[in-house]
Amino acid sequence: AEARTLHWASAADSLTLDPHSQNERPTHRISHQLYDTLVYRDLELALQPRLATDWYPREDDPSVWVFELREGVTFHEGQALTAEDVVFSLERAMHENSDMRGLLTSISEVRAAGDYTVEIVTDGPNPLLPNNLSNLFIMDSGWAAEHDVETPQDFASGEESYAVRNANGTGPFELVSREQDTRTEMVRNDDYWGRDQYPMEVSRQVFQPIESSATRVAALLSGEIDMILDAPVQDIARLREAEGIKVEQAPQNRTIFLGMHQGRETLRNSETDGNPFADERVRRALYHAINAEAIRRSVMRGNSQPAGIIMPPFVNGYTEALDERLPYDPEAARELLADAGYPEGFDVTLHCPNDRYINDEEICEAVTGLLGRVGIDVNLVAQPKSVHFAELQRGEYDFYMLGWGVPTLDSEYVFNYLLHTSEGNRGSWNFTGYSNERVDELIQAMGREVNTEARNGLIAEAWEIVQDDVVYLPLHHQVLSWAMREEIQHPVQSENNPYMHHVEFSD
Amino acid sequence: MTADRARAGEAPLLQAENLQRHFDVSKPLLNRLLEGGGRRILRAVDGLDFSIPRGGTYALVGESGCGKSTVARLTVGLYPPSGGRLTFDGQDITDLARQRGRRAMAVRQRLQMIFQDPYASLNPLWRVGAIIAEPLRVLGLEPSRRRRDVRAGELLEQVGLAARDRYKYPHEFSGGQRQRISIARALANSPEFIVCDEPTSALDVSVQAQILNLMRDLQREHGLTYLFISHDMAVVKHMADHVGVMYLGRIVEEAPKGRLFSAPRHPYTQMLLQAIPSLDKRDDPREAIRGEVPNPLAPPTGCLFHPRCPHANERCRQEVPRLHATREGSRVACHGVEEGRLTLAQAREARAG
Amino acid sequence: MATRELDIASPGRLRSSWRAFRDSDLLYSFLHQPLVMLSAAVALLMVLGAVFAPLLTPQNPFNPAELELMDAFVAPMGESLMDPDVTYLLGTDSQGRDIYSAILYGTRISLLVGFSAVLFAMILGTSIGLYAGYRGGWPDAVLMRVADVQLTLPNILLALLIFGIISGLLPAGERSEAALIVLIVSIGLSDWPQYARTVRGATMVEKQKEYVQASRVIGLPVAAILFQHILPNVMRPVLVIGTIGLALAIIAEATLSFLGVGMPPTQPSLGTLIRVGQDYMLSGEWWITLFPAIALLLLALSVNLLGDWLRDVLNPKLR
Amino acid sequence: MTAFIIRRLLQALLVMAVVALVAFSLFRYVGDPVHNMLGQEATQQDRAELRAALGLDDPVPVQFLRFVGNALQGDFGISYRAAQPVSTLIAERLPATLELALTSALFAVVLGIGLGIYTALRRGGWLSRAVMTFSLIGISLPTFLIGIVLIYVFSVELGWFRAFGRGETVLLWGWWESALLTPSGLASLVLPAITLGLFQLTLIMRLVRAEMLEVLRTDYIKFARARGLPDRVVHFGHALRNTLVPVITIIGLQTGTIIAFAIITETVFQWPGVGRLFITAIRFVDIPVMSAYLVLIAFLFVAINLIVDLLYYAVDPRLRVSDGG
Amino acid sequence: MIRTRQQSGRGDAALLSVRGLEVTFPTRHGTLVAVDDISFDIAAGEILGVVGESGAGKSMTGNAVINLIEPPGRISAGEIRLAGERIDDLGSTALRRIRGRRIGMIFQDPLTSLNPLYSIGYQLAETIRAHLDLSAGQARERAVDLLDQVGIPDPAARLDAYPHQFSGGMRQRVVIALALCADPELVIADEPTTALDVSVQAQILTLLRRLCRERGTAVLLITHDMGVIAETADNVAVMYAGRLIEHGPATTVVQRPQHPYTVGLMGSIPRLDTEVDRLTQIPGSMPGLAAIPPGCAFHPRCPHAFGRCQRERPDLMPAESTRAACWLHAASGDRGPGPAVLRGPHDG
Ligand SMILES: Nc1ncnc2c1ncn2[C@@H]1O[C@H](COP(=O)(O)OP(=O)(O)OP(=O)(O)O)[C@@H](O)[C@H]1O
Ligand SMILES: Nc1ncnc2c1ncn2[C@@H]1O[C@H](COP(=O)(O)OP(=O)(O)OP(=O)(O)O)[C@@H](O)[C@H]1O
Ligand SMILES: [Mg+2]
Ligand SMILES: [Mg+2]
Repeated sequence: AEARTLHWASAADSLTLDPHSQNERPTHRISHQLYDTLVYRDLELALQPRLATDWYPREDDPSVWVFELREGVTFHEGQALTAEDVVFSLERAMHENSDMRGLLTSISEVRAAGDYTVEIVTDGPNPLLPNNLSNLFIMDSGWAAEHDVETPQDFASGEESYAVRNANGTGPFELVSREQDTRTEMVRNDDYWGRDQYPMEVSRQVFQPIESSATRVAALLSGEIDMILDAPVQDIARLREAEGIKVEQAPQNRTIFLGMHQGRETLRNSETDGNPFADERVRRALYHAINAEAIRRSVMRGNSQPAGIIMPPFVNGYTEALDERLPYDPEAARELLADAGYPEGFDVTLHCPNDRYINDEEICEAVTGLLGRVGIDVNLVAQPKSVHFAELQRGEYDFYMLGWGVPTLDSEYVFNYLLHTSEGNRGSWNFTGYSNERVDELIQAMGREVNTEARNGLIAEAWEIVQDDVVYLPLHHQVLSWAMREEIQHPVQSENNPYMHHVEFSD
Repeated sequence: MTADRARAGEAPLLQAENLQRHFDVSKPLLNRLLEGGGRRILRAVDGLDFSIPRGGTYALVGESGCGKSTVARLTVGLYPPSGGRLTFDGQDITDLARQRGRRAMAVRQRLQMIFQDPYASLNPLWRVGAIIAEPLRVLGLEPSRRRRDVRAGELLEQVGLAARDRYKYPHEFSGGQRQRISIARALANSPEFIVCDEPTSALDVSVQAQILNLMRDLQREHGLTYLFISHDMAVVKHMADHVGVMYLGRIVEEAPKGRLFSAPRHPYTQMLLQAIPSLDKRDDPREAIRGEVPNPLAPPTGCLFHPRCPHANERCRQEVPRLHATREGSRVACHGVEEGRLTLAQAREARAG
Repeated sequence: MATRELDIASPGRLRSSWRAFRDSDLLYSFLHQPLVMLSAAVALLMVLGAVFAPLLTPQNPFNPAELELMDAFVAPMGESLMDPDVTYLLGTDSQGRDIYSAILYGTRISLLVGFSAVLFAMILGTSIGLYAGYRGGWPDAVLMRVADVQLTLPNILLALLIFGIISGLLPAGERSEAALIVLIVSIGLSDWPQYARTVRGATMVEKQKEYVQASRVIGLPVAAILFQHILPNVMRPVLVIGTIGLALAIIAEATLSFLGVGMPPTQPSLGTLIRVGQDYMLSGEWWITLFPAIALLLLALSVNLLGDWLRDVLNPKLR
Repeated sequence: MTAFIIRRLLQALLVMAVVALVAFSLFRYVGDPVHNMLGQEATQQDRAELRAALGLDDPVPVQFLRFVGNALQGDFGISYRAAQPVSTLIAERLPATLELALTSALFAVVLGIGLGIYTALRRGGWLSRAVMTFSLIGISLPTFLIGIVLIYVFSVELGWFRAFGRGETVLLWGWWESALLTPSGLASLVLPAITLGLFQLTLIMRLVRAEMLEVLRTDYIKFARARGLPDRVVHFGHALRNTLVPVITIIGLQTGTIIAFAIITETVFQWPGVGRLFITAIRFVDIPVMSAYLVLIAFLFVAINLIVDLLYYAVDPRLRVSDGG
Repeated sequence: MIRTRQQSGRGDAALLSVRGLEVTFPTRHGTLVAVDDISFDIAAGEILGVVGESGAGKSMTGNAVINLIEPPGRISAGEIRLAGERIDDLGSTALRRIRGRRIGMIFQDPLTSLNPLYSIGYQLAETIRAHLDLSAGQARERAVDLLDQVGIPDPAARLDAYPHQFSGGMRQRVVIALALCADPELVIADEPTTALDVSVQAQILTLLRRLCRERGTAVLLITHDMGVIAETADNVAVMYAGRLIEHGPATTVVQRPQHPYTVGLMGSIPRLDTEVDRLTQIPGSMPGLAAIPPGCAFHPRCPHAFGRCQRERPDLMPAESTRAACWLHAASGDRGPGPAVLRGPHDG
């Protein structure tokens, strides 16, 4: 095929090339170019074979998953892929430095059952295990040993390892050069196992993070960039009209919502005595005070879908009824506040990221205004995501913004991370202090239940409880907007993950 | 005459004994270490003895940089001396510059100074009235603002300006008028002793005459004592009773005015007198004037004047001459005069040119 | 002021002052330079607008509760969706913030930061300069060396650094509240050497002048000499630097805010407005960034023009 | 001369020591490094281990000396944000900033001196007036606004130049990523260089003009005219050379300023230089990067100042020859 | 030798002839006349002294001759001829052939007259080669020669020295050498000794006089010091408020001044040879340019002023052996008290 270079850009850069060090999309996005996973989600989010050609629970033991590996796959540096590498990679991803280990908590053992067969043992049947592996990249064990990167980079303490700047995957592209925050250049892996299976028309790709949205658009308009993953909502109309450029949209696997700490005695960043959020009426009042439609219209320019529940629509357990928002009703909000003993409102600090979600800071600003109208005095603190998430994870916030996607496409994922009482490996992103015994029971049951119908019942019951408790304030489901040259054929992938080997050029 | 009174044994109003002022103009330590050369001390005033009788005018003349202004500043306590002693009316004022407090103020009240530059000596942002009243205010002589104001008007009238000029600013006056304002300020605290540092050298001759006349009138009226500094021999001759000729920080000759001008003994004095263009004589070959004042940082050995002196001999090159009295009542620091090589007759002849 | 006390009440005095002013080069050259008069008018207008902003604006853009989210992105002269009586003169931004109000309030911040920073730098620099210039010797050498070094660091950089340090010291929640103070301190701290060097130079010249000697002869204490005599006489260049410094401080504030380390979007200064508005430049909502940019340019330009003019008039050498 | 240089070197060392102290204090006292690195979740033991590993238990002077020692070897620790050695981050970005800074300095100096001379010599001319008025606008326009306008006009609307990044680069000498040798690199350089240079240009121009006017008023210029020297010689031989003495200082300082001002330009144009690294570090409170940048900039400034002082020597004989006495 | 007095009228005999020179400055208070209708001649080899108080317009006159008046000032009337050729309206190229080549100039302050950045050898050679067709080597030789003539010891070695390495007197010698580079016919010396010490002053004056005599160079010597004039000049022109008020042989003007201002001026100079208790003083001071009184500019200060002085401006008119602009010397009509009253204190 003729040589075609694709320049693409997005707001954020990958944080590291070590594929197990960070569990976040911009990092995975690059890893997906360089590394392969066992399975992956295609453009319709269906689970598809990649390095694994087949996978099934062992018939004799439902808590063992068998993965059949593709044969004849080689790493960029020439080593052949074997079951050893897969075992090594999974174990590496379960190391304490790994940010991926939360997805693998149910695994008790990984073993090679032949050169091209891997068995994964879980502590009890885990029907959804393959869902957790769609971002789990496979490294070469020999290469890792050679470069002393057998454990993931300890990101928090700023460790620098060979794998941070180098990659030896089996992926469709090979790394040429990388300058953090500036430029990552990759060329097509002509020995890719899927060379004939995928179009692989892109022979070289250059990824450049461009923070400023205006610059991103300007670069696309002026032809320096061929594709941007995060077209700013305000520019979508213009981009649609621009000659030779098209905008593709799809609902994203992410919902934006606000969390309130309802467990502590007193709020940390507030003058108010006690904790107003502990009162369900207050939380409900806030819900009523937020005009999600206005946010959609003004802040999001119509490019979002107001949400009543904190998970995207294509997740198991989702129903339209659940996604129904409480009405925007400032009057009701004021009454509820008065009922709860805050007729004059109260003051609170809202923490937001300013470079993570689409128009995150503006959304928070709008929320600040809307809450202000019912008497709640919001002090807004918007910070870069790294600061935001670090502080959030340290539990320093009373009131914060968060977005959540469900890679497993199952409600359990949401419950597990966001709604289970925060203890051990569970509830690790539940910073609300919410703790409900029944919900916890249901969640644990969901993990064990193999009967789909029964399981869905558990899920529905759990949703009912938490929706009733107004644990979170859902705002909207994000819509992905990719803008690109017209000749590029690559529908939006709802995980916001382009697969450049899928790209076809129409001319 | 004042000179008579001095002779009558009355104690001098101001007396300087071995007065010294040295400036440390050394290069920074590092340069000295690297480039060699020790500290460099500029002896701006180097052992001056003189006394000024009450009511008299003592003049210091000399070329630029010889230390005249430094003497002026020493006497009014703007600099502390590096050595020697200053006595004012019998009171030791050597440390005046370092002293505050009532005693020092009492002395300061009796001293004043007039400066050279009429443009720089008045604060341009102050009204003339405030400028003149400043000594009254600072020295606490007149607590009432109204009375100070009135007094400023009177002082202005004394120096030949109008009382209402006190509402104006200095820039509204000409150079001569400003110098009158300076004089009015100097008179404000009714001082006994005024140091005049080249009070007319920035003025045109016609204005200079006015100022010189005014100063003389005021001296008579108030019984003032002047230390009068100038580089102009003719002006000095007009104003002074007693003249000290300075060269590189030292007095080389000191004599009553009449004697100094009729029979200058020191070759430097003679040279200075010759250098003045005369209004009457023309085309005299003034080849006798040689060289320029040496760098005060690297003064010559022996007699400071020897490189320029037509009469210098080996002794002059080595030995520093001391001031010694001559029979005619003057004091000269010159080996030639001391040895009798340079006689009175030679002096008269030199004068006649 | 020290000279106040020295003034002597009299009708002639006032008249003379007025005449002096009327005849002064200052007024003359002011009245004969239309550009200067224009910029003075613009500057005055903007200052008045900023000071009386609450009276002149339909909304307080700093109060989120007053913003009408549904009225976001109204074009200039557009009407409110919610209340047809309201017309947004210069349009609104993504939060429904009235740009006209935001500009007046933003100018307020710009001027507040500018004036305070200049004042801060001026007082600090002038005191240091006076002291160093009069005292001389090693304190002078040390202070001026410090000033030299600091002068080589551009104010933006220094302000960023100070900003960074203070941010590091403050908990996140208090950063946006402290932003105004931090801006003032960081801009002011980075600008003092200008004043110090100028004042020091002028002081060294001035202290040699004979009017100072005259006051020393009568035993005027050093402090009085410094404040009654020298300070008023070194104020001219200080005023010139101050005016030009005001423009620079305004720009510095805008730049810091533009870089995202200044005023938060909820209390936008002109720089913040431009930064936020920049995102809408390509999408057709040009007014969000254009009007604040014009306001900033006008403000800086008029102050600069005045400063330039002042410098020329007050420095006779340059004519 | 030697004494002068040695003194300047000593002063430079002193400045660097002070800057190092500030940088060290930044690292040590602004926030808790251990907390910054580990977060709140970490166990007491983790903390103690990291604390010991970082040497935070040693006496402060020892820590400072170690900091200086490390800094001398180019080791400024690990960026909190990027989790990479700060020295690597800076080394990667320095070429970009230097290329941008030097290009715009060249642009500013050449044009600034030229226009300064022109406006000084043709004081009343309409072109001079136009240039002067324009220059005032240049001073009043914040750098970031200039950048935005340039991007909008020349990149988005006209599509002549590139709006972000530095285009393709080539690797020189194995470590210098240069964009000066590729067409896209040059196309990327134009707008940022102008943006960055414009402010300096106006400053230099106004300075040259003011100094030149000052010099033209001096006695020796009048005397040179009276000696019948041609205008060309008077203007360019005598006046310009004397003008250059103060101008050199400013230009020297400007070069330093340009590197610092690159922060803004780099932000607007997404230029991958140290300035953007720094501004990101500030936003993320990434202390190691901040302190390293501080040391780096201080070093550059000190070096430039030193060079300027030496240039002074070359230009002004009054400094060169010790005044005989 | 005292030269014969120059008569106005036919300028052919004169090297420099100035007629009706007027220099004006437009200001916002109106146009200031700094030099007002001045005429004089200088013959080859003559030294003409111009005296007057500060601001009298001496420097303006000198600068006008060599066309160096700084804008906005300009020559607004009159003509200047050098050897019969008009030089006040020349273009810049033609002017350059006059400046330095035919008219040399010396300024007051030797400290600031030399460019500090160039060695004196460079500045000399540059000037020499601007006017004379010499090679670099020849120019250098000539420079050494000139330095030798102005009395700089060891000139060849000093050629590469910079101005700051010279003392004030030596610097002024260099300035003189620069003015004489191309053997000009006329030298304008604007207060060449004012900034120097008395002893050096005498040396410089002697040097200047000797060199000009040797070369037959005419000199326009501007000074405010009557002594310098008396000693150096052949003729003297006295200026007051931009006007020429007395013009005549130096000895005569010094000894028997005819204008009341000159008389007062002479009387106000303290002298070494005579002793007076009080100096003669002229009341008041010279008016600023913006406030020159009508009629005779001196009349408000003049002890002999009478009606006509306030109304009519006097021209130079013969008075004894000089010419004075004073109605007391008017040949006929209203002459007031008459010249007999004009007796200075020193006239014995
Ligand atoms: N503050 C000072 N520091 C160093 N040197 C000084 C200082 N003041 C004066 N001098 C030096 O002392 C010497 C005498 O200076 P002074 O001002 O007393 O001379 P002067 O006779 O008044 O000269 P002039 O006639 O120029 O006023 C000069 O060489 C001068 O450079
Ligand atoms: N640029 C100017 N604008 C207005 N008036 C000026 C200007 N330059 C000079 N003058 C005035 O012209 C008059 C003559 O000046 P000139 O320099 O010739 O005086 P001078 O006799 O040489 O005085 P001095 O002895 O001080 O050198 C002065 O009154 C001066 O104020
Ligand atoms: Mg003196
Ligand atoms: Mg003059």
